[in-house]
This record gives sequence, structure tokens and C-alpha cells, in this order.
Amino acid sequence: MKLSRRISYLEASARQRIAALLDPDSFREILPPTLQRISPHLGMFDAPVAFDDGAVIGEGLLCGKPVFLFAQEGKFRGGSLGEVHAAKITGLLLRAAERKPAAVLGLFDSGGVRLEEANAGEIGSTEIMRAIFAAQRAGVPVIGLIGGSCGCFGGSSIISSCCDALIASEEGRLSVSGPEVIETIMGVEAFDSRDRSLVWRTTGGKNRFLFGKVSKLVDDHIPAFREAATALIAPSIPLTAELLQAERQHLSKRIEQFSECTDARQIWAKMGLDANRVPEMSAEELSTAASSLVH
Amino acid sequence: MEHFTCDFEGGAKAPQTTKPFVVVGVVASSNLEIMAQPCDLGGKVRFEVSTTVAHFEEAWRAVFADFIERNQPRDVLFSINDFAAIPPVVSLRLDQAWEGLV
Amino acid sequence: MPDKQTVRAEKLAAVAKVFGPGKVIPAERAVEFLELIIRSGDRILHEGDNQKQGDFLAEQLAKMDPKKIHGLKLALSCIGLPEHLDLFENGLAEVVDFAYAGPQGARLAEMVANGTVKIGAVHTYVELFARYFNELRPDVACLVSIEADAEGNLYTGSNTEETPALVEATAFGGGIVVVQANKLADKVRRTDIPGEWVDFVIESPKPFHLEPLFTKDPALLDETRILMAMMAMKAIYAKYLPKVLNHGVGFNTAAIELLLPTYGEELGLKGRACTHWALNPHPTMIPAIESGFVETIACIGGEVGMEAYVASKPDIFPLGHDGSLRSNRFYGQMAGHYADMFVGATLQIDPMGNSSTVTAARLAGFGGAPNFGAESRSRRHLSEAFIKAGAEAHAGESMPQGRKLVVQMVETFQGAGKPTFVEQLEAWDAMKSAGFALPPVMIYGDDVSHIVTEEGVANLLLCRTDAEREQAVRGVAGFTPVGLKRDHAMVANLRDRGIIQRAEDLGIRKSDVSRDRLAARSIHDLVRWSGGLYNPPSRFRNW
Amino acid sequence: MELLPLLDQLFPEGHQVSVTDWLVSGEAVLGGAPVAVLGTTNHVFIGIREAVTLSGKLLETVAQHPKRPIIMLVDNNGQRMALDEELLVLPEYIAHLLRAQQFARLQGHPLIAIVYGNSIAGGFIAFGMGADRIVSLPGAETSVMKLEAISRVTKMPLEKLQALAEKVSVFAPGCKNFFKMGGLHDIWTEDFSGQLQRLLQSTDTRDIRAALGRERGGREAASAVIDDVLHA
Repeated sequence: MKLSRRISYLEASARQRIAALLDPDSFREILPPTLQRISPHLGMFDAPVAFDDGAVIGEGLLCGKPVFLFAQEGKFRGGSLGEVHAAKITGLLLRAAERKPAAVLGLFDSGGVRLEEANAGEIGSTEIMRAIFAAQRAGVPVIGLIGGSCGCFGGSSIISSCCDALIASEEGRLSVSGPEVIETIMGVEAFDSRDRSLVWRTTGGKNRFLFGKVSKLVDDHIPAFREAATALIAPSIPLTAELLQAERQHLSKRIEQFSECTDARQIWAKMGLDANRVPEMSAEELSTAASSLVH
Repeated sequence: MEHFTCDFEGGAKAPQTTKPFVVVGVVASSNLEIMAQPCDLGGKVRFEVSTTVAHFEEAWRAVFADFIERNQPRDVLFSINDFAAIPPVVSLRLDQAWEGLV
Repeated sequence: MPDKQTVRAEKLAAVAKVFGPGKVIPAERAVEFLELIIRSGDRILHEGDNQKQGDFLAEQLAKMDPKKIHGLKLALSCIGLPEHLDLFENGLAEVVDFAYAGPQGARLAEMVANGTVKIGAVHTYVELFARYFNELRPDVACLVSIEADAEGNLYTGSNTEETPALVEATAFGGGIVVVQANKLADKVRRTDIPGEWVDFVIESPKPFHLEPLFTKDPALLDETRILMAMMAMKAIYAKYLPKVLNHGVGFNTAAIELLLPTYGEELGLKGRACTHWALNPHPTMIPAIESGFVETIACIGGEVGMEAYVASKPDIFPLGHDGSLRSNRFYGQMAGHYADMFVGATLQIDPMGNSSTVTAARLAGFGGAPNFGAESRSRRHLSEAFIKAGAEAHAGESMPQGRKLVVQMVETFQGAGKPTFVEQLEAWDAMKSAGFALPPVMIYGDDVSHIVTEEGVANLLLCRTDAEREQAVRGVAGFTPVGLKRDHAMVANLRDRGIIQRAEDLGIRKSDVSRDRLAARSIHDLVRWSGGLYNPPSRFRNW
Repeated sequence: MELLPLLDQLFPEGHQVSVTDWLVSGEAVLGGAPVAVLGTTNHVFIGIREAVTLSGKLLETVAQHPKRPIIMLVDNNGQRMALDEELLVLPEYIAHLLRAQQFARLQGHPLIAIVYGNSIAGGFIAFGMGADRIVSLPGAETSVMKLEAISRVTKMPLEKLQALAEKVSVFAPGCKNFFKMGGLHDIWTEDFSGQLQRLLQSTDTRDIRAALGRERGGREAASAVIDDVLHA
């Protein structure tokens, strides 16, 4: 069976993702690497720095629409949230709240807070969350993309979950605690973090899509992310009591329905899917299967 | 971390691009980030290196000399953040960065 | 001394007396049984290689009483289990003949050094098999099977590998054949070994260990390897158009396999090269197979998870009438030996192109590479690649000859500070510490036709003197000490003559070196290419 | 600090607060005016159930008592680290709780977080760090990760980390460090009730933590970077 060629989102660097996601040559980087705004802290740990501190931010066009964009570089210190890294993202979101582009795209690829800068990273994550709320309040939607090799964990998982919408590939992972942490707490019998299939079943894009947290599941192909992001651009929906009550009921019901489950396969079966087939399905197949389910 | 700068006499080829910079590679284990910027250096080529592995300046110089002999560049500033890349990887990245400028 | 047939008859009678008639022996009485068919000083052949291991019988052998039985001569392909060495520690065995030590390499080196183990010789696979028919005739062979019936018929399946060679040497050499089978069946799925050649079968409490040999996750192929693969394909594959190939199991060859449907197609290789292979069913071959590159594959072994895919390609893979793979290591080795080209990797290369995977602290052995990677001067059938390579190698000689292509693809460093190119192989130290008369070289330099590194391709066929050959090696040895000691003028001359080719000489831009060229970038992609038929072990999955 | 003495000291004019499953809720009087009290105790882990309970209380307060200040009492050992909770998308629950806090803020409810126990990693993010103003009391402990664990993950010797922690505030646990980074607006040592009343008089809900970090010298880059991005 011949495979069509894909431009892998998973493998691309943050800069490659931006180049392939936005309209050609439309990206204007803010605080480019030539300014060398590097981490002021990594040096004392004798750790190498990156000229962009693992966060690329700027403005560009998505199918002609002006968008702001930030992208985490998962290969640099696990895409971790350091002081400068987080502040660049916060600054971009606040700028969006002022200048009101059509959307902010957040390309997440991050294990969470950078431990060498733990306090700065943690405070920085919550500044990003506040800045997301500021952009949303200004009507600017924030759309998160998850499909990098580091996934989206810790502080980054909560930040991304504050977005208006998420796009993910099945390779993308979303979870607060990492698999190794869960294994340490629960024991390897309960959760073997080296069982890759189990890890992806639990935290991977497919499970997050079937719960509705991910709005659009795509294959690991940058043009697919681009298409999905373009389609999702719509003004941020203002927070209302009704909206939040509905959200809360939806989440409470999920607990009632599925809290006995200890494996994603049980959840999928309960949803009415062929649980053993789910991992083998393409994004399109699963999306079709999911749309015919009654939640 | 070790930091050093070295200048080399360049060749005949100046960068052709209007891009202010090119970045190749990432700062990940066994890899490195190279930022290449066109820059009037009076025909020279400059390398500014930060590396996690100390005491290998001679090896770096050999890789740089080989790169210059191969590509004959001039008036370029290469800024490098290295995380223990082996010489062939450095060579490959330098070539990629240079190809991005011409 | 009684003749072998008499001894055999005595042993069989002793078993019949204790266990009654029939070939089936209960697993829980295996030690008692083994002590009846094994006598002190016997040569015991144990089946196990880099994939399957007769683990049950190995455990039982190690439990025998050394007061009753000692001085055994052990012969086996792969010292892969701790029990193999326990036989020596327990005082049961004295000498071992083998081909490959694998995971027990470090302990073996230690036990050789302290005198617990005496090595007969370290062999290549086929060399060892060949000796089983002569001076190493086994008294008892302990073998492995998936199914057996009461008559002793065996179904050895996808991983048949060396079983036929071992059975033949034993059954027709006056020895006794004992088999551990995963299952006793009323009727075996297909007969891989006829029951007449088998004396006893034991149903093992658990299936024998089968190691997935394939570990080359395409996700781990970096740009360096892709660059090397592209240079090799352009400088060697597209030039000589080899039709029959043998690839090693490393990342470098995996990169080439995954580039065939993309870069290989661009280079016009399809249908003109790489049509026939001596190879296990590597999952990385799936895209090339699906793209129509491959006509047949002669299998040396099997591969876990590839059963259904292999069964779907009856014209390509050797299948039994039951639809499952039949591999054969002896014949597969021969198919590889007579291929147009061998491509492999190694841990160390010296300036004359000799290579070795042996280090002083570790006795790895040889396995199959020396046969695959040896010049085949006995070859008489001709092919374009064979003639073209011969013309280069033997230019100006009075007797024209063909030549096999033997390609070593190595990165100049095995890791930071660990150069592949060395002035002297560690095999020389191993020779001293193990007391060998010759250094254990894997592939001799004069058998090698090309060396491919990140720095370029060296064509050793075109070198006319030892000095040229040495500079050709140094000229692709990169920034290793061996490479830095090159004679720049000579290397420049070799480059002008096309003996050394760099990426730029081949028209390959470094910016074009990208993982995007790989037909499959992950195990999941391979599964997709296979139409869902490849079923990789869980640890290879990220879905 | 224990919950009951804390409530007595914060609200000497009276409080009616109940604790169910280590979640604290109720109301109190401060300077003659009612305030809502919402919090956690006993170092609870914040998981999916805690998140929906707390968001429910928040939404209830917004619905029934417009603009009433919400005093968030913070004591947790982090997010709940469990397979079944991550299976059900824990980050979504935490984000929901944060959205509820944002909604309350937009509806004019001052949000004051008072850290009186532990406040760790995802737990602190979920409940505490999203407030308008965050203060700590004696005995409180803030941390992202213990030095031992940081040492394990970064492979940096513990002794070296401990020595570094003496000099810089950027990574080591402790309220003093968080304060210096701007992560705590204030550290109260006495007169909690008076301080809380004074804090409630301000109507500034802007996130000023980066500026505080710069002023206090613990986190100087963040604020400069944010400004530069805004004006680029």
C-alpha cells in the first residue's frame, strides 16, 4: 500500500513548523535569535543555551489572515518553560490583546516547567494563562496545536487546555503528569511508562479527541494542521455563566461515566467504538467513527 | 561551558541572501544550533562558539578550516550553541547554514 | 572404543528401559533423560542463534550432575544464554566451539581469561555448520521447534534458520537428536524436519525465547545516516546497478532500504537494481516491496511480527504450503555470499580497511558477516555489477575477472570521543588476551570494495598501491586521528581521479539531506505501508 | 498554619465555613462586609473531582453574590498524579477551574489567594496562582519540585544545587524565593485580617508579577522581554 508523502509535524523543528504552517515568507519574527535573548539562568547550571530560548514568536499570515504565533522547540531542553521562553509567549499574547489579529496559534511541544528555572517557569506559565484570558477577552481566539515529540505536559498542558480550541495528531500527547511520574507514584505494575502503546492510549491525541478536548484530530502532516487551524479561526466566545455551567456539567458527567475505567480501551468500548481498532485508525476514520457516536 | 571565538581568512564567495540570518539545527544532545549572519568582516569568517565540551578548540578549528576550504565563504558570522555534537554533525550543519545563505 | 552406532543403540535402549517406548519425554524428567543420552566427553550441539534460543534444554543441561557427566564439548552458534556458560562453571563442559557470543560476550571473555572455558575456535556460521559434518560431528543435538508430533515430525516455521543443518549433521552422523517443542501436536502444521531424523521430543513448559532482531526504528535515523545513504546510493548503487544484495541489520542499511522508493526511484534504480535479496524479512523493506523494487528475498531467519505480511507476498518470500515463512541460515548465507553486493557496518576500521567488532573486554565472535562480506572468487555466473567492479579491480591484469562489491558503511565516530577509524584494531589486543594465533578480523581489507562515511565514498577497487589504499581510507576518515593524519596532496589526487567522492562531487546538497526523504519515518508508517499486516511488538509502538 | 486558627485570625468578625472532602467553603465577615471563602486543606491533591467542586462553588458565588470578594485559602500537595485522572484529561479540569476564576474576575469579584499550607506545582497553578493577588502566611511552603528531585532529573549534584539555592531564587522551593520572583505579592507575618482588608481596597486586577520580579531582582528578564515584545 503506497503511502502518500507527508510533511511530518512531529519531526519538524519549531522554525520548520512555522515555515510550513504559515503562508510562504509571511512570518516576521519578534525578538529573533540575532538578539540572543538567552536564558540568564542556564549558565550557572553549566547547561547550553539557545538563541531563542526554545520559543519562537512572531506574526504572519494564515491563508491570508493575520495571525500571531508562538512555537516551542521541543528538542531544546524538552521545550521547557523558562523565564525568557515564558515571557516571550506572555508578551505575544498581550500584544495580541492590544492589536487583535485574527487568532493566536500556539505550537506546543513541551515537557512543562524548566526545572533549572522552576519558579520562574511556574510563575511564567500562569502569566501565560492570564495573558491567554486577556487575548480571549479582546475577542482573539487562541488555537493550540499539539503534535510534537515532547507532547504537552505539566504547565504547558494546562496552558494549552485554556485555549479556545486544540488541534492534535495522535502522536501528540496531553497530560499534566508525565508517564514516568505516574509510574513512580503508582508502581510499574499499574503503569509501565516504557509500554509506549499504553502511554499513547492514555495521553495521545486520539483519546483527547474522543473526549472532545481536542477539536480536530489530524494526521501527522503539517498541511493538515494548517487546514484545521484555518477552519477553526473564529472570534473567542466570551465567558458566561451558562457556558461554564455547561462545561462543568460535561466534565462532571465524564467522571460519572468513565471514572471506573483504568485503560483507554475500556473508555472507547463504553463510547461504542471498536476499542482494538482505534489505535490503527487514521485521523479521518476515527473522526467519522466519533461523529456517529451519541455522547 | 567553554566559549571561544576564532577568525579565518575567507574565500571568494560572499553571502547572496537578503535574509538577515539563517538558523540550522537545535540545541539538543549530540546536536548544535548554528546561526549564520551575513556581516561585513573585511573578507574574514568568524565563529563564536559556546560548547558543553571543553578543550576541543583544535578539533573545532580543523572542522572550520575544512568547511572554509570546501565552500570558500567570506563575510559571515557563525554563532554556535553546541551540545556535544561530533565533528561530522558540525560539518553537516555548517554546510546547511551556508547553503541557506547562498 | 565402541563405534558411534553401537553407542547410540546403547543410549536408546537405556532410555527405552526407563521411559518405555516412544519418542515423547515428559519435561519434568528432562534431566534424568539427558543423563541417559549424554556421556562424559560427548560433543553436545545446542541450538540457539541471535533470534531463537533453546532455553528449556539449556536450563536442563546445566542441571545435570557433573559427577556423572563432565568433559563435554559444547558446540553452538550463539552463546546467548547464561546457562551456556553455567555448563562450564558447574564443571560439565570444557571446550566450546561457537560463532557468536552476543550478550554473554563480557562474561565469556572473563571465563576464558581465568581458564574456566576453553575455546575450540570462533567461527562464522557456515564454517561452524560445515565442521559439524566433519571433525565436529555431534553426539547429541538439542534443538528447538514450534510444533512436534509423536513421530518426531517438526514444524520449525518462520525461524527454521539453522535447524536443518544441525539435524542433518547429527542424524546422519550417528548422533541423537532431541527437540524441545512449544507444542506437541497430533499433526504438525507442515513438516520442516521428517520424524525419522528425530529421536526424542519434549514439550517445553513455555515457548522458546524469540528475540526480535529488528530494532532499527526509522524514527531514530538521523540526517548523517541519510547523507551517507544518499552518497552510497548515488556513488555505488546507481553506478554498478547490483541486482542481488545482502544488507546488514544496521541503521545505515535501514536508511538505504527506506530511501529506495524515494531517492532510489529518482536515481532510476527501480527494476534495474536491488531486485533480489539475501535478507531476513526486515520491516524496513516493506516500502521498497510495496513500491515494486523487490522480486525475491532469500531469508536467513524470520522476524517477529512480520508473519502476516510475509504470508501475503508468496512470490517474494520462501513460503511453505501452509503459507508461513521457511527460513534457512545455511542456504541464506550461500545466497548472500553469491550476491553482487554486501553492505554492512562495523565498529572499527584500520587504515588498510580491515574491520572488526571485537574489543579487548568483549568476545563477540563473527556470526554471518565474514561470509556475506567476503570476495566470492568461486563465483562464475556474471552480472553487470560483477563485471563492472571486476573491470575496476583487475584493470591492466592479464586475466580479466569479476568482483563482488563489499561495502562498509560507517560513521567516523561511534560516539563522542570514540573514533571508528583506528591505527590498530583492538582485535590485536583480543588476540593476545584470548590466546589466538591470529587477530579476529571480521572482514579483511582486501575484500572491501568501498568505504562510505559522512565525509564521502572511497572506492578501493581503483587503488593501485597499498599507499593509495591507505590514503583513500584516511581520506574518508573525517576528523578521527586516522583521518587527520592524511596526506592532503595524495587525497586531493585521489579525489581528482574519482577514487574519493564527496557529497559535492556527487551533486548532493546538504540542505537536501532530510528525513522527509524517508519512505517511512516511524514504525507506524511501516505498519501503514504494510496495509496493517506488520504487527510490531508493543515496545516499538507509539500509538 | 491550621485552618481553624487561620479562619479566626483572618475573620475575627465571624465566619461560617464548612469542610467536605478537604474542600473548604463558606462565608465570613470582613470590615463589616461579607466575603466568600473557598479553599482546600489537609494538603489535598487537586484532581478532577476537586476541580469541578471548586468551580461549582465559584460559579455559585458569582450567581448568588455579585462582586463579593473571594478569599482563596491555599493548601495542596500538587495535582493528583494518577492514571485514571490523566485518562479523563486532568489538564482540561484544571483549565476549567481557571476559566471559572477568570469568569469571577470579569464579573467583578476580587480574587485573593492566601497560601497557608503547601502549594505545589500543578495544584498551585490550579488554585492559587490564578488569583489577582497572592500572599503567604507563616509556615506556608511553595514549591515546584524538591531539590532532590531536580537533582535526579537534571543530574546535577544535590550539594551544588543547595549551594546555588543559597544565591539565587529562580529554582529552589520556598516562599522567600517565590516572593523575590514576584510569584507572591506579599508575605504576611502578622495582622492578617487588617492586611487582607487593606488589600481588598485596591481594585487593580492586572497581572503585575513580572514587574514585581524585576523590582525585587529575582526575575529581571521576564518583564523586559514582555515589554520588548509589546513594543516590537
